[in-house]
Amino acid sequence: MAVPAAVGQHGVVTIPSLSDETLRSMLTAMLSSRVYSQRVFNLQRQGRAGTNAPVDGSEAILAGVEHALDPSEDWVLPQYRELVGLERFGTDVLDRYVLYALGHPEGGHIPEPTRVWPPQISLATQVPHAVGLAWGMKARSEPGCVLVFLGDGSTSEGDFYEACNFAGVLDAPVIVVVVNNGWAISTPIARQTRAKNFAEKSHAFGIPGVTVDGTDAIAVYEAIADARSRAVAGAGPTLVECVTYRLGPHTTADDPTRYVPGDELAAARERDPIVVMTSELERRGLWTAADTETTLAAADARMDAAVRAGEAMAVDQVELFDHVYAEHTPRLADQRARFLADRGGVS
Amino acid sequence: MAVPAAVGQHGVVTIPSLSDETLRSMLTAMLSSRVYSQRVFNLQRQGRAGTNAPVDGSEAILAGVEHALDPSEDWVLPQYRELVGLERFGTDVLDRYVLYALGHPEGGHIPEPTRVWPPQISLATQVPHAVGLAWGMKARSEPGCVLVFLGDGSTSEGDFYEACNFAGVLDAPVIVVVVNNGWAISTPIARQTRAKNFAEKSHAFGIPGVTVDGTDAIAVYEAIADARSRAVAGAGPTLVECVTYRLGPHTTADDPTRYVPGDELAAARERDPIVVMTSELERRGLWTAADTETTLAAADARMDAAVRAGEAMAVDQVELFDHVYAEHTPRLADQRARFLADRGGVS
Amino acid sequence: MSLASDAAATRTMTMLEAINHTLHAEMARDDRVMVFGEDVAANGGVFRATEGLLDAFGEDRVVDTPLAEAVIAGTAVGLAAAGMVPVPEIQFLGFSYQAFHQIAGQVARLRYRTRGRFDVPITIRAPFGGGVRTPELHSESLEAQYANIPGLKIVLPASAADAKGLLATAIRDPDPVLFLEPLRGYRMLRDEVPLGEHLVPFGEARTVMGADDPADDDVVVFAWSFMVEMSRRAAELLADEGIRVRVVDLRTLVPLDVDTIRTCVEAIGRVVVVQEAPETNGFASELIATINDEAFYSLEAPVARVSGYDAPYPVGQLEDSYVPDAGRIAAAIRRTAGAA
Amino acid sequence: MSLASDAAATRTMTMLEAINHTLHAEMARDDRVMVFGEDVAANGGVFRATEGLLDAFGEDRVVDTPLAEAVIAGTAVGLAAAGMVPVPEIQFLGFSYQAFHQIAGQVARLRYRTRGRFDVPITIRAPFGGGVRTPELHSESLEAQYANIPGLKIVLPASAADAKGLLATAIRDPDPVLFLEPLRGYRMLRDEVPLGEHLVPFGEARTVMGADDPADDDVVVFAWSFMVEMSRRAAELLADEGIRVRVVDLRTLVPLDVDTIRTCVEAIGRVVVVQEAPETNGFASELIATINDEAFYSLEAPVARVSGYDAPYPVGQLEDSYVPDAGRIAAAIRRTAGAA
Ligand SMILES: Cc1ncc(C[n+]2csc(CCOP(=O)(O)OP(=O)(O)O)c2C)c(N)n1
Ligand SMILES: Cc1ncc(C[n+]2csc(CCOP(=O)(O)OP(=O)(O)O)c2C)c(N)n1
Ligand SMILES: [Mg+2]
Ligand SMILES: [Mg+2]
Repeated sequence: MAVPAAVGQHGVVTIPSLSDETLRSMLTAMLSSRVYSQRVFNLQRQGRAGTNAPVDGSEAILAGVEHALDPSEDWVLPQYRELVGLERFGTDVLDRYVLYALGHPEGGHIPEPTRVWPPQISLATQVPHAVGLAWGMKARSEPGCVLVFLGDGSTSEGDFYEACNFAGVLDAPVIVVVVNNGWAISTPIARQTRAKNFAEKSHAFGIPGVTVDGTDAIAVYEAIADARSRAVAGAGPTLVECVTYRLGPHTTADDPTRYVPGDELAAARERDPIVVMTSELERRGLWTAADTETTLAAADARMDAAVRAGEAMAVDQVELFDHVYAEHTPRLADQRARFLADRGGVS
Repeated sequence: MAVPAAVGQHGVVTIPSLSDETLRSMLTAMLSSRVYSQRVFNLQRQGRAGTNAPVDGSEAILAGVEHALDPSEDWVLPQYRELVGLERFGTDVLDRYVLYALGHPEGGHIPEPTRVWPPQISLATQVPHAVGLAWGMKARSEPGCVLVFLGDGSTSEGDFYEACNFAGVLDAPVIVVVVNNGWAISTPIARQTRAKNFAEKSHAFGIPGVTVDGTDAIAVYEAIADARSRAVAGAGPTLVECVTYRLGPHTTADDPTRYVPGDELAAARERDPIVVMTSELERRGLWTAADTETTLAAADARMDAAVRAGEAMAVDQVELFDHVYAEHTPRLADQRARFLADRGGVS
Repeated sequence: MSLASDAAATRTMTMLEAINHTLHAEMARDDRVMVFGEDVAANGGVFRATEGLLDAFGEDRVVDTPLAEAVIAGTAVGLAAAGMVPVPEIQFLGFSYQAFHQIAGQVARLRYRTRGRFDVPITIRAPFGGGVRTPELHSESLEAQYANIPGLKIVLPASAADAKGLLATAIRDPDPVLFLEPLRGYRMLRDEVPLGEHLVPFGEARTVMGADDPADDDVVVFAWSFMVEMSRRAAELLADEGIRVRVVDLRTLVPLDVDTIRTCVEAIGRVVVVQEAPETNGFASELIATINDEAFYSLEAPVARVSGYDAPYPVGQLEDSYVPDAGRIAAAIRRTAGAA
Repeated sequence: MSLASDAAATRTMTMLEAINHTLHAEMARDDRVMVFGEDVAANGGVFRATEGLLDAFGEDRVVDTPLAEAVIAGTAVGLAAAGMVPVPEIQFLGFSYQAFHQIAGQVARLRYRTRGRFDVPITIRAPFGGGVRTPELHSESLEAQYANIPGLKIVLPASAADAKGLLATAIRDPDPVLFLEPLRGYRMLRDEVPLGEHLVPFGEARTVMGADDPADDDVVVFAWSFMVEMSRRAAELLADEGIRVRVVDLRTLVPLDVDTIRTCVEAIGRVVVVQEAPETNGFASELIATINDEAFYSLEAPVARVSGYDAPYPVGQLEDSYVPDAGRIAAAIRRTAGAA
């Protein structure tokens, strides 16, 4: 399974719609997301956060996506790796993701009006949700579209197929982005499917499918912008495969040296999306090493604040009973009361 | 969604592998399966059998399939409509199907060595079973292959996709036959998927897919024979879509006049697979009206015997506890003992 | 006709008619309500529960889906987030297994995962239950498997009037509801249904038979769905023998009307629980555990369970032996009434 | 070394090591045994339970599957019919929801549907359970949802030795077994594991602590999986207070060792049941119902349940409040010991 030669070559072509400002914003987002992700990874190593999945290799995909969408109209449903790269949708996204990594219940609560869902752990279940949301927006004649992420491995789940197929029937304004990073934990794409590539799966649904170079933020931007214009024009869903390579471990719990061929990884590092984009913008005179410094420092400061705020946010243990139902059922109220009574007695 | 013009045209071409005897055997099977099916349908109308699904429209598919396979090596996993058309696999198949329709527990038991599974009601769940069975045969280096049926509607289930995808990865010797009869109860294929046709879904799995005219037994035979030779040669799975039209109600419980367009049905009746095959064999001088008479009479007699035997087969109610486990668990043994005691007391 | 008399008017309906009538009423009341599932539109549902909705409300609100239960439940999550009120149908409860990961893992916890960002006013309707000679997986009683999943409400009407009152409540409820309809009751259960607004609150059991003062009854039977009717028949059989039986229809398993359960057990002391589901870990077990918690010291005899057996729901020729009938229930009541 | 001494030899192992050791042994013993699932081959499983199997038995018998639980369980059905002995892994029990229709509707009833044509020697392994700060759906205790499904056996080891003895029995059993491994116990539970043939029969509970004569104990605690360890700790706390606690590890929920349960309840009269699962309709409810059936008249106090709450399994910062710990269990034992 290889990236079709025709798409996503590294010689980036300027397209009119992408201003210098946007290009800079994209690289800023890419650099920042890697910092955020590394910081969260380190928190786990320090015993301050739970298992988490680093972004390394997906930065261009996230930057392309978030810049091609309209945060005031469009929704994003992530898998779990993407929350560090959606800041254009609102500062909440990162703040809540930090809480999420810290194991704080409010990590799941991305407040209105930010149109991003929390991480999904039960793989591919978010694709039906996205289709339903897009269907609902269409039913309400609302503008915008829904974009949902899933990994190459997650395309093997029935939910992905069922949802894309129904999206086709509904002409739902949804963009399904397959982040093909070559691996599902230790399982390589060759053991995931014999399909020529993941875009080919669109034939099963009768919807358009495209494969783009996911190390090339501009290619991703273009593919998503194109899919978006079709979606909002009522032309239905698109499947967009973004091909990259997972540059880090699957999660904090993983040891990729057990299974990732070293030469493959080394080759992928040559195409590190951040390196690609940095050199392209430098070539165009839009970026300098100093910009990188500033961006990294800003991202670090941003994370310092997020972690500080997150760690300062208290949790009352009794919150475990909240939001199960709109109102506590009598039994839950009873359990809650006993919980409080026991606590009263013990403390 | 239409049958590609290139395949399955009605002008049947003789191919060397199909002897006159086989052609006659196929038509005999087609006529017989329709009789069997009608008789079972009538049993329900008379209150002697449960809900059942008539075969009308699928006869050519079944005849093509059963003649292209080797009953001593190959397995068939049906959905629920096919058991009247697999007599080449063993007389048990029909006898047990009659028991099944009569609500007799032994209806689920097709004895060794007949390589056919009982009907599957939980749609598409049989596709993973077929892939597992084919995988097991490959693991044991056994000859033969597995053929599994499912309907156009059932292709929308996640199990179908998950299984076909895994079959591709495994190179499993399995043939997945989609019986596209235009309807899933009242849902037409246009609401089932936007795929160009069901064979197109094979792209999602990287396996070959073909669409054949399912009203043409010979075309079906050829497609299955081809898929089989690939499967047993180790070349992996094939998806075969057989296009026909459901000529009767979905089941005994259905009223198709509520939703089937009359003109569409009338057009389909013109291509009734039995009419097509009969006129072709008559044209070739292989069949006469008298042959039809004899076949129908034989099928009726066959069913008389099957129904008589089936209705004569007693059921001891205590059998409801059997075959839950290889041996009764203590609790089940206890429930069984109480059941027998209560019965002793009451009767 | 005045509004008052309108509100009081009733009509005899089957449970199926009551459900259909309620879906019409709720869709008319709130244009966010959407009905979808397999064969619900043109065909009006395989039992005609959704008959006429397509004509009345159009194809944007009454939608035939592909044959895929997981995406039926899964899109409901997205529709709810979009502000709609989804009322999906699963054609038979047995096929909710295909959607289990969406119902148990997603529908039930969207509110919890998002800490209340999204309301989840989803009502999943599904018929189930035995006695009507269906094929495999059409009759299975799965309420207990769902009852162990926090976040769901589980509602099982046992009369036409309740089908209306509980379904209307379900559709207006901000939480996900599994609304389980007894196949055998669709046409067999007929009673007076209020034509006007009629809401039955969740968590309030209904006394179907019994003395004014529970203390005057000899045994209390707790049941739900079609087993309420079966228990009523058993109770009638026993009336001749002088055994006074109180029959309580729990109506909703989550939330559970613990007060009524406690009161009845305290007053009566002898209890039978009836379910169609397999015995092991059926909801009857939970009821016994609840009684143990709430009224242990009032029990005069062990609580009797009458259940399906620990075997898969069987084929037609065996099902009458599997599903509890009035005779088996009566026998359990008799034993419980007479226990030391 | 003689065969006899071989058979008697033991080694201290963690539960994880015992599982890995047993998979090696069973694959060596029977070449029909196949191990497959997500990341079980090259990676040796995300917890290393299947480490080394690929090297030892090759890629035809140790297979990484696509990421699709339904087809993992569903192909097991076909493999069993082909005469293999499938030992699929579901990476976390919470993701067995994706396979629920195959496990509950197909694996559990292949024998029944075919009236015994096919044996179903499938062992589905899956880790579960809390206390280790996992993401959503990694910790959920779902045993009760499966216990209501006839045809499955449900096995939950609570020691390394039992992990070996029960897993070997499961793999050789002709019926489908859900073999549920406590995440928290993988490395924390360490004990002496026999190195030779070691089979623990299903349906025989294990007394973890207690007097020679149960009548000398004050309270009996029934638990399974990691809650056995927690109950043991609670019992040790209470020993100082003079409360004598019997701790019984049920080991298998289906089949259930009713004899031991009955004997203990008759002798002791005071019972606590501990589970991680949500309270409503957890397996504790079934135990209480079973005790009600078998030993009602011996009970001196209501059976106490200690459970997770009726909320979804929570995030890391809340989970210690959710999962029963020694303190909560001890409190329940104390209350039960002192109840009127
Ligand atoms: C339904 C389900 N099955 C299994 C898992 C365990 N799991 C977590 S991540 C993962 C691999 C996902 O791979 P992919 O979809 O390619 O995403 P990536 O991690 O590469 O971004 C698996 C198997 C899960 N979370 N959900
Ligand atoms: C998982 C599942 N969902 C729903 C049903 C109810 N049902 C029975 S047959 C049927 C339509 C099947 O259509 P198709 O697969 O095209 O087969 P056909 O009946 O046309 O041969 C439906 C929805 C079922 N049996 N199983
Ligand atoms: Mg991946
Ligand atoms: Mg069809």
